[in-house]
This record gives sequence, C-alpha cells and structure tokens, in this order.
Amino acid sequence: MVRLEAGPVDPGALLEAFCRDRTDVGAVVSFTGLCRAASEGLPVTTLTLDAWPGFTEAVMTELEASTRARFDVVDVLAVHRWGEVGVGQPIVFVAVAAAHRRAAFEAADFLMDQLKTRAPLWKREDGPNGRRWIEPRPSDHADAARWTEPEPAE
Amino acid sequence: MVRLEAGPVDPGALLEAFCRDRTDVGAVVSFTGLCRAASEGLPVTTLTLDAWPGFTEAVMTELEASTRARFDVVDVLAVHRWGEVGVGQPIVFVAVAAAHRRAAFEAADFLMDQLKTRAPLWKREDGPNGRRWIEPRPSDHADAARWTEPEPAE
Amino acid sequence: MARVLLFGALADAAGWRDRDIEGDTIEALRLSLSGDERLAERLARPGLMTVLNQVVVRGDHPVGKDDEVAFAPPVSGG
Amino acid sequence: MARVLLFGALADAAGWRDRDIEGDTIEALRLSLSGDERLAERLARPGLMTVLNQVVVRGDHPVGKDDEVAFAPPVSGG
Repeated sequence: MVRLEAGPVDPGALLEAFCRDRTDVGAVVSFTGLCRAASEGLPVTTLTLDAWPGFTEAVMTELEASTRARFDVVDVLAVHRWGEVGVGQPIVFVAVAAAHRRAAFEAADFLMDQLKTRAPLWKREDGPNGRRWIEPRPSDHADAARWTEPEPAE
Repeated sequence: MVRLEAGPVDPGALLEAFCRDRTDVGAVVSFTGLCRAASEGLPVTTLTLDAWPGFTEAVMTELEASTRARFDVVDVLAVHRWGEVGVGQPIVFVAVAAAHRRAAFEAADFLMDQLKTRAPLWKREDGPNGRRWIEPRPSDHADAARWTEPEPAE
Repeated sequence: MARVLLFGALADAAGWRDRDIEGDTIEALRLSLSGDERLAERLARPGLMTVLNQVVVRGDHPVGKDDEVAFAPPVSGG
Repeated sequence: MARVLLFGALADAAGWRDRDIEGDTIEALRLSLSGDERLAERLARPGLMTVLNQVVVRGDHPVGKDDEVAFAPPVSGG
C-alpha cells in the first residue's frame, strides 16, 4: 500500500500496525527518513515537499509493484509526507514484510532508492541562508543504479 | 544500546522512542524478527529462546561496538527477547540511525547477520511434531560471510 | 492551448502552479513559458520532467485544450 | 572440579543447567559429561561452543574450582 500524507507521519504506529497479526512473516524491515537540522553544512529550519496528489500516488504504486515483483516479499508499505515538515519530523516511512530477512532488507533498500529518484516529490529547504530546492545527489543515482541488473523473468 | 528482554518486545514503541528528538539523523532502519507459525514446513506453536543473562548482553555489546566501528552511524539499538515467544510475536528488534540511508541499511543488515551467527541464544521450536532445536542455516553463514572483507583501520 | 501545471522550483519561480497556455505542442508550450525569464533558465536545464495527461513523456507531442501538461524539475523525494 | 553450565539442546538433553563436575581441564570435564549418553553425542558434534569464565575458548585449558565452564551448541539468535 502507498499513501501520500499531508499530516504528521508516525513511524512507531505504522510499524506496530504493519507487524500486527502476521504469522507467515519472519522479517520486517522499516526505513524512516527524518528532516535534519542541517543539510550539506547549511542550517535548515523547514522542509517543504511539493507533490502532485493523484499522480504522485500512481507512481508510488508502480514502484511498490516493481518491488513486489522483484523480491520474495509478503507485504509492502510506503507513506510519504508532503507539505511543510519541521526538523526532526519523519518525511517518509517504508516497511517490507517477508518470510526471510534478506528479501526484506533488499526490498526496502530498493524501494527507497526508487522513491528517491522516481517519486514525483520536490523538496525545498528553508533556512537563514535562504531557500534551496534539492535535486537527487550523485550518490542517489549511484544507489539506484545498483539495481539495474536484469530483473528475473516473471 | 543492547537489551535482553524477558517480556514482550514492542517494535512500534521502540522505533518511536529511537526516532524521537533526533535532529542530526536523516535515516533510521529497523529490523523486527517475528515468530512464524511454520518453519521449514513444520508447524510451530511456541518458540523458546535459551540465553545466558550477563554473557549474552556482553556479546551483544561487542557486536554493537563492531557495528559502530564499521559504519558511519549515530546510534544503534538491539533488543532480543528470550524465554517463551508465541506465534506472531517479536523475537528481536534492531534499529540504526545514521546521517544517510546507505550506512543505516548496511549497519542494520550487518548487525542482524552478527546476532544470528554469534549472539549466545539458542532457539527451540515446539509443535505437534515435537520439539526441534534450531541451528544457523547455511544461508545465515553465507550472509555473515558477506562482511568478511578487511575492516577499515581505526 | 492546454492546461499547464508547474511543480517544485518551477512553480516557485513562476509564482503560479496551474494555467491555460497557448500552444499546440509540448515544445510550443515550453517556448511560450520561456518568455518568462524567471522560468527560461530552469526550463532549459537537463532533467526537466514532462508529463502529458499523467504519463511521463520524452520529446515533443501535439496537445489540445483537453490535455494537461506538467513541467517539473528532477524529483527529490524520500 | 569446576562449575559447569549447559545451554540450549545440551541443557535439554541433560535435564540440568548448572552443576559442579570433577575434572581439571576442559577436556576432562567434557569426557566426564560424555558418560551421560544423552549428552555424549551432542558434545561430540562440530560447532560445540566452549566458554571459560565468560570468554569463548578453543582447545583445552586447565580449570580449577573457581572456574566456570559453559558448553553450548551453535548459537541461533535473531
């Protein structure tokens, strides 16, 4: 499941609900992205995420589907905040449930790389030095490129 | 921090507390291990973990230290349940906080491989087919062997 | 004529997010928007994302008044 | 003589976890324990973990009455 969230994202509550009543899952990996007080040495007071409700979820759903197709997982959740986010607050939460831990780790890692480089969201950092629109760093593209070996036939 | 826990482990509450008031952390990766209703095709009704309180935490603390030495992380938490664990209940919870997500994913993955193959805990599965003591699977040793390249000098 | 949407730094630079613009291809719309000097430089940057009726497209395409064309900088989620 | 601890399948097989055993080396303790046929086979398996005063050791070591020696099967946490 994917969700674009205008209000606060609560990783604890999301993980608790995601783990609940599972008897066929041995491994749950979660990723929480938090807003830092400084980014590349510059202080940040507010992060603002622009999104395109409707289209953003549609692309997130495609990324979820390609994660499910590629790894042996039981369930996938991705929740992305948009709008204004304060320092220390969660920006994104991803969870993957699988029978075994290797698939859970790899799928969560893969999905985060996809969200970073493909999900239609645009991030602005505001601080005493002004406002700065963020684009993926070279390391984000390098991370995403790790997965470009051919996908297994379905 | 490491903890050997005789009572229930609550991944939601642990993740919430672990993320709270962090302003220098962009990424938190968590791993939750759950007790499955079947293991290698055999039904499981109860899992029982034997441990050696004192020594078990001492080894877990060493594994935490080697995780911190090896990866660029801000904080590490590992909580391991022992005693009787029901189906669907958490067995282990690991969380890693880092400035960037690659270090957080790798450190959590590494720490789980270490806990699986090195932490002094012994797992028994009870079910209608009797009781079965579990040993690490070949895949657990293969996972742990992924990290045997030389560690960076400290 | 098509409905044009802007996102991220483009919306910020233009001061608007959603407007009807004259032009019968994506390139014509982009040229028309580039008349605004606040947008021209950003529309010329590599990695510009173009979305026609919620499908990411490359190159030029004809557009009509019922079409919706979005221009956006490279994404930065997560 | 040393204090001997057993864990996991070994404690299960023996029916005890903690006992004083005659023997002045780790090998002597292991031989003495192997007199119990429920333990003999498990103590002979590869991967047996031996811990002297909370330090994992390999090979034989002398032990005295203030020493604590633990025998355990391969670990299986996580």
